[in-house]
Amino acid sequence: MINKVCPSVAQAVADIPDGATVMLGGFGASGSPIELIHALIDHGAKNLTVINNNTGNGEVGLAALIGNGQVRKMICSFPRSSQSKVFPEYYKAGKIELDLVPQGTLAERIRAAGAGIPAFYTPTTVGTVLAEGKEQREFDGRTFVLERWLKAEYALVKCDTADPLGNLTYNKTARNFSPLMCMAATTTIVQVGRLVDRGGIDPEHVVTPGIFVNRVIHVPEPVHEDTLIAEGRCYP
Amino acid sequence: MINKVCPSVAQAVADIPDGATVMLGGFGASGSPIELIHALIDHGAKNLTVINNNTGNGEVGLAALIGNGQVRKMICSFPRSSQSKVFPEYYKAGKIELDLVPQGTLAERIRAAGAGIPAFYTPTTVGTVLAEGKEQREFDGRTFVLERWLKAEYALVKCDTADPLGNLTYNKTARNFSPLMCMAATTTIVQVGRLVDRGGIDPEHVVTPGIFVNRVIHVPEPVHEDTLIAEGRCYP
Amino acid sequence: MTTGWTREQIAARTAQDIPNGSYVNLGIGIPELVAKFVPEGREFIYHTENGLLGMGPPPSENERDLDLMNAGKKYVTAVPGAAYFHHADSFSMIRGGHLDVCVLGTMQVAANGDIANWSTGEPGAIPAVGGAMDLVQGVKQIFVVTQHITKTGEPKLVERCTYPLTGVGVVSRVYTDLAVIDITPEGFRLIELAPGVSFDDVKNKTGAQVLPPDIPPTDGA
Amino acid sequence: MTTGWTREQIAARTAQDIPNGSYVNLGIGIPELVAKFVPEGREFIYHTENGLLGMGPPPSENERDLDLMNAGKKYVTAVPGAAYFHHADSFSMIRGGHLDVCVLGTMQVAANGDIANWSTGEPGAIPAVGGAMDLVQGVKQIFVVTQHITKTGEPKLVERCTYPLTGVGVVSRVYTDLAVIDITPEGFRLIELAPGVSFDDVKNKTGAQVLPPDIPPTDGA
Repeated sequence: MINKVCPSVAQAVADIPDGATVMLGGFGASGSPIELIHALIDHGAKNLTVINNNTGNGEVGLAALIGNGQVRKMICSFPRSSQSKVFPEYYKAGKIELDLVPQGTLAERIRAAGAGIPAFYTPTTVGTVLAEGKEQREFDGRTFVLERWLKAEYALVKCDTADPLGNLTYNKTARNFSPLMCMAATTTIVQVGRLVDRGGIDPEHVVTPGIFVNRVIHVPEPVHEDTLIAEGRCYP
Repeated sequence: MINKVCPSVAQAVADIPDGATVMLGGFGASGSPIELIHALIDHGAKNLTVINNNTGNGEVGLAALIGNGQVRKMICSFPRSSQSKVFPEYYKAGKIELDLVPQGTLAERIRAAGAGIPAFYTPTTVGTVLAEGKEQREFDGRTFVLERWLKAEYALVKCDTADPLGNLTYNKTARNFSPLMCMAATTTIVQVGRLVDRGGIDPEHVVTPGIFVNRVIHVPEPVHEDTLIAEGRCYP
Repeated sequence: MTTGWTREQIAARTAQDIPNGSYVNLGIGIPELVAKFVPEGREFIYHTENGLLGMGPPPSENERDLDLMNAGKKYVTAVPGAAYFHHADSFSMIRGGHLDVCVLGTMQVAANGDIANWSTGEPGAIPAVGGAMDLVQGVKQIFVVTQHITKTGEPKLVERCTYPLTGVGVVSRVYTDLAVIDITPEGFRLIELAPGVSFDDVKNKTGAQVLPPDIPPTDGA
Repeated sequence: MTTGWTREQIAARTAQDIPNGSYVNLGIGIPELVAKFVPEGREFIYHTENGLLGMGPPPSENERDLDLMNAGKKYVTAVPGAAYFHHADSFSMIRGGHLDVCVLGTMQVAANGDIANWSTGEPGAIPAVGGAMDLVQGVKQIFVVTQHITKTGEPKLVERCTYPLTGVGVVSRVYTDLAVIDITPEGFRLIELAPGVSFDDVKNKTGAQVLPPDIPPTDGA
């Protein structure tokens, strides 16, 4: 019987090497795989390229990963927020690179990687500084920009319900980039609040089919980034 | 209150003009919107370009639409089947055009139309006659073919459950191309077996959000193409 | 004497131009207020790019779900008939032209419909674009709501944007504290004046020519 | 004297080479039989391109659902832990390299890994490609199962395909009634002989050079 359940977040991230490209699910605090990110901090892999919509908040999760000096480069759409202090500090000190990608292009590039589409054209950024240096082309009288797929070695994702085959569902807007990242990474590692038996998820309701998932870790009562920040916590 | 429910299949298809491009959901018999197709036969629009994975079976549904002389051109991946007699007859007599598109490329082109992606690269067909005349390009050392989005004026689709906003769910493998076609057509017309009130579909389980749907018609006990064929029926 | 519209009144005036049944994306700031002024007999369905169609008003403290937020990272609710989806589907709605109206704030909007609302372009500033460039390219109608001038008195409606652009020629109409102004092939054209505002007030505070309305406006005095 | 493997035995031999936990797509014909011969202690998950992962065996008459079919349009079942999805997601699994093994029948397979299994290229014939070209480009390993020769005695394993290609250089391994043969950079290479079949039998019935195994095979006599 296939069983992708992995006993701990520590074991799940143990093979992530220095220099890896890692996608982190979540949009701001919603859907952020805090326990997996903290395990990655404990693990200590360095020179990471991290793909996430944002750059973390407070001093937990992604912000803590950056604050621990493990991230060489961020690929994201919105590296600013009222509670984001670590990234701006690193960025202004020249200690971290930033590759800014519009949110829809970021999502589509990740989806393209999962779907075997090496490149596609999009109207987004045409006529702006973010299109500079990019190949442009007209279709049906309108100009579009060529964008490449965006792959990663690892994706760390949080879901709501999973079965041992790696079929996943999400909670509300915590879904966001996670299903796309599951498709786009060589190794997809998922933390799940509710682990059910096979057949415990209606096949009609599966959002991420198990084929896109490699490791499932049961984290029954995950902390929420917003809660940690409200409590003024920092990690480690 | 927004209410997309339309009283009859006849009214729903009444504005489809001659020469329209019409997507029909379904993969073989599964998911074929038989009542809507039969209404289109009654309506009589001619010179249609029809997009479907196949070309119909027996003498009902899509096969009957072709047999009624309404279809100028088929865009499909698999125009053969053991029970397909009408299309082969028309094709061999030179009475219908065929644009053959590999199944995955067909799906992706339809999805691209819905997603505002005018063109994308795919490895499918490289080195085959179906790539002849198409632009090719290397990415990361591998050759890919450029494919364009595929739009339609109308999509006729069958779903399992719908609400008055046009949120949809499907039944098993009857889902197939339908969610993509809902995205890709200017006007999407959906027949539904089970029409529920707003809130009757869990927001987590919606497959096609209502933004992609224009008209919903309640067809409480839809006939199934396979049943009609087993009974030797023909339409009209 | 110039009086003009309050923030709420700008939002209310904007809402008047949104047809019943529209799918609408609201930006942060004044745009968010539009949802409070839906004209009677109309219903709008709100999209938030982080994966929800059918966004409802902010929750009370005890109905708050930490996993239910909008693109501005504020807690929201979902109305009956809502749907959740992932980011690629969400931006398919945007890029694919399925949304009817997007209401955005701005730093500058130009007479040719260009908009600049994502970056001051200052060296050292951290650029952050989010979904703005997707929205302006994809949504059928882009409405801009803004104060007519900056806090330091500079016009925000200009001949050409000086800040880095978000999109080129994408804006349909501009709603300010002073007026409603269309973007036309000939440039800015006045549609309506706020109460107590004269056409001269508007012209004086706009950094480009403003054409008179095709139909003469009623004087706002 | 040539005896060789039956259709079932070809399928069973193919199944031996599929690792536990593989995601597998089975073509129509002999490939379908592979599902009957999963080696003990292994589990494969079957994908069908019309939108199901976790395809189960055919249903009994009374558990049949007209909306649950496979890509060959035969009624099937879904196993516990299955998932339904639309065609773009289904072909993302294929094109994106997420499936481990695809087992396909063929008309011809060439020593360079080319496969021709969708069209005879005859004028007047109705071409039909389905998902074959996506599968051969996208799935990690393409296994071909076929009779070694046609009903009229022509070799199906050839130097270069004469029928229109489905894909170029995509096949990993070929399973026939006579042998298991790898596609290598040097061309066909024998891996294993069926019972009662000699290497000369195989060579005589193959339309291209067949190299001896790296490790000498046990004689199939």
